[in-house]
Amino acid sequence: MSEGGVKKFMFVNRKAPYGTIYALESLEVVLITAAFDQDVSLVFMDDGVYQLKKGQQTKGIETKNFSPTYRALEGYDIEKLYVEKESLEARGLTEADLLVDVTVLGRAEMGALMNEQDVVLSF
Amino acid sequence: MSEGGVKKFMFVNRKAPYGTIYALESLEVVLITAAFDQDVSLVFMDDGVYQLKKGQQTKGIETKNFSPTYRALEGYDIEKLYVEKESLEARGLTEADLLVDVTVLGRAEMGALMNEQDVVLSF
Amino acid sequence: MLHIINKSPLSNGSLESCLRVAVPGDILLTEDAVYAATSGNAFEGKLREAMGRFKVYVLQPDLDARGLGDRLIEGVTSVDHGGFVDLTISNNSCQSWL
Amino acid sequence: MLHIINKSPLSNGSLESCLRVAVPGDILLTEDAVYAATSGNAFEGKLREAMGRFKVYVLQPDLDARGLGDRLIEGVTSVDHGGFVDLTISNNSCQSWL
Amino acid sequence: MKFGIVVNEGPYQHQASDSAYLFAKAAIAKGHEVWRVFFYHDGVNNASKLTEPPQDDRHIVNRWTKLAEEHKVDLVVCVAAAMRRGIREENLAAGFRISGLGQLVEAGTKCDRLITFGD
Amino acid sequence: MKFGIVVNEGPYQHQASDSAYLFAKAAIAKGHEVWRVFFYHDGVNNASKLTEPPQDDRHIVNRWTKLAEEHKVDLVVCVAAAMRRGIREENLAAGFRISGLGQLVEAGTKCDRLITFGD
Repeated sequence: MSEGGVKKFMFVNRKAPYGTIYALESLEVVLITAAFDQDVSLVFMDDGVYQLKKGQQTKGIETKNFSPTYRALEGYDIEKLYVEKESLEARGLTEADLLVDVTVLGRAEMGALMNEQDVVLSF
Repeated sequence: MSEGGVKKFMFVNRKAPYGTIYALESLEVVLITAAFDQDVSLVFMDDGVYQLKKGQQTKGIETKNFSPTYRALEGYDIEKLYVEKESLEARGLTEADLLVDVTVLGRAEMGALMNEQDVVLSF
Repeated sequence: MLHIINKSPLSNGSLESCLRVAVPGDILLTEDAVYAATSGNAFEGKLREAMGRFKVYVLQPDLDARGLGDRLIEGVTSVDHGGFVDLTISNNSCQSWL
Repeated sequence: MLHIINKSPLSNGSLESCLRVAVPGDILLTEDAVYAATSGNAFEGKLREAMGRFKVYVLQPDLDARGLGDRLIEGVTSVDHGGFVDLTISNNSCQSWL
Repeated sequence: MKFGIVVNEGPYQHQASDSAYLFAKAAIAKGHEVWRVFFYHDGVNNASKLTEPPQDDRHIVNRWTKLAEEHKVDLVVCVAAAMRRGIREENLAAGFRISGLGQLVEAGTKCDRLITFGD
Repeated sequence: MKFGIVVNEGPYQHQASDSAYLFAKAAIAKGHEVWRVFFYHDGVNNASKLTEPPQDDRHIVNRWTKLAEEHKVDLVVCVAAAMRRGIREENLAAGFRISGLGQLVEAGTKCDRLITFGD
């Protein structure tokens, strides 16, 4: 564990948005965790990288478009957003397709980062 | 549709038992459908073939073992049980591993059978 | 028969199972399955191959929600919910590959 | 780190994702993931390869429930729920690949 | 055409209930009949009148109730699945009724098409 | 050791709640503390006191209640997830309490290990 009661929390997002609620509820707990002054990292891999795709338009499915919230994370000092390179490539996406600035990591670097965490929550 | 208000109902089971409830609830609706004198077929493919594996012992997970029910289907005149050959092979199983007598169909035959149905319910 | 798929082909095997077994007919990609119809996706090759046998449709509102309206693979036909209804009528039966 | 997997490798990509990314450590197969540890399963080759890097455990009560207690691949270690608890302690942290 | 719809998942967690609703609405808009919606498995959770989503979100339960009222759609909740999940008369939303699996079979026999939405 | 457990799925539909319960019981049997179980997403449906499974089946809700009573396990239901799914004080089973996501973060900070069970 890190000093002073601060733990490293990682939120691993592996599911596409809208098909299930996990992406939305993940955002809620991320904001709360930051409010508790913990060390927060967000990981997007597998279909989770789709959460960050620009241009989401949800009018036709009558569901709230929550993707602008990713842009608001910076305002809460949540700045560690990691995307796995292989997941991005397998979906034909590049950093330019994403709503926010992220750090793209290869799978080995991503694994190493996961290994450093105190608490990993999966969505 | 077949004659006299009788329709061909097919129940497609593609999920493993115990991990989710679908296999159990599928059995319930199959019995009711037979009671309504409809033409009932059960299909087991993908992880659904695991539902028919002999020797299930659920004491350690404190859950009811519902697999004996497959043996009881015959008593309700439910005799059309089809298993996809490729799904069985991909799981290292043979007909001798299964709780009940089934008709093993290749993928093309299975597809043709599905195509003849009036109502297909998925579990 | 209309085959309805709602899972991403990169995390779940439903679309692949359908393509393995189903008699050629209509396939509608909905919810998270719409990703299968986007160019550059690792499943693109398999989908193009399937398009030789199946007529492939995608539910446009689900594609738009996911921000991929401009990535639709050529030859896939876009429908709205009304078009979804029409497909269930033009086919004699339908199967959801859940 | 303990990696916990609960999905069948033949219908869902979770185990494969874990093997692609995770730093070698312990893997526990639970619920429908226990099928990955059974001989003759199409995933067997990939699991054996992974066993060169990871120590693989299976939750025996889940394997028994599914009638596959006698098909465990040699070299996979069987644990009960108490053993599951011990694995979460012997590792500094854990991750469920849902 | 006469449609039957099966909903296998609860509201909000999966898109199934949203997709089923949009399908039903489109079918009605085209002049078809949605004869029955059968809520099965976790789908029974669509029928809880205690549901209260955030104000800026859709109200999935009320949406079904309104559809039933305006278009005489029969909303049937599977009794066995409902008992397992704490849905009973006392928390059942307007427009829904609790009944047996026979209602699902009947929808299969009487409707021209039966469409399933689930996970 | 002090354990926190997260349950993301409702009872019966997925094995998650069963697995979480058996883990908790085993941890307690080994002399560890299960400090809190946090019910998130559809997991909130574990807390409905209206649940009534068939007599030959396990009663998942009552099992949690009993665990809480006998071993002082704090069963917390996420309020936002609960509102969306019709879980409120009026249908809340004994031993559960409704609170915010801060309780999950607190479990992460105070427990030696936090284990998630879901789909």
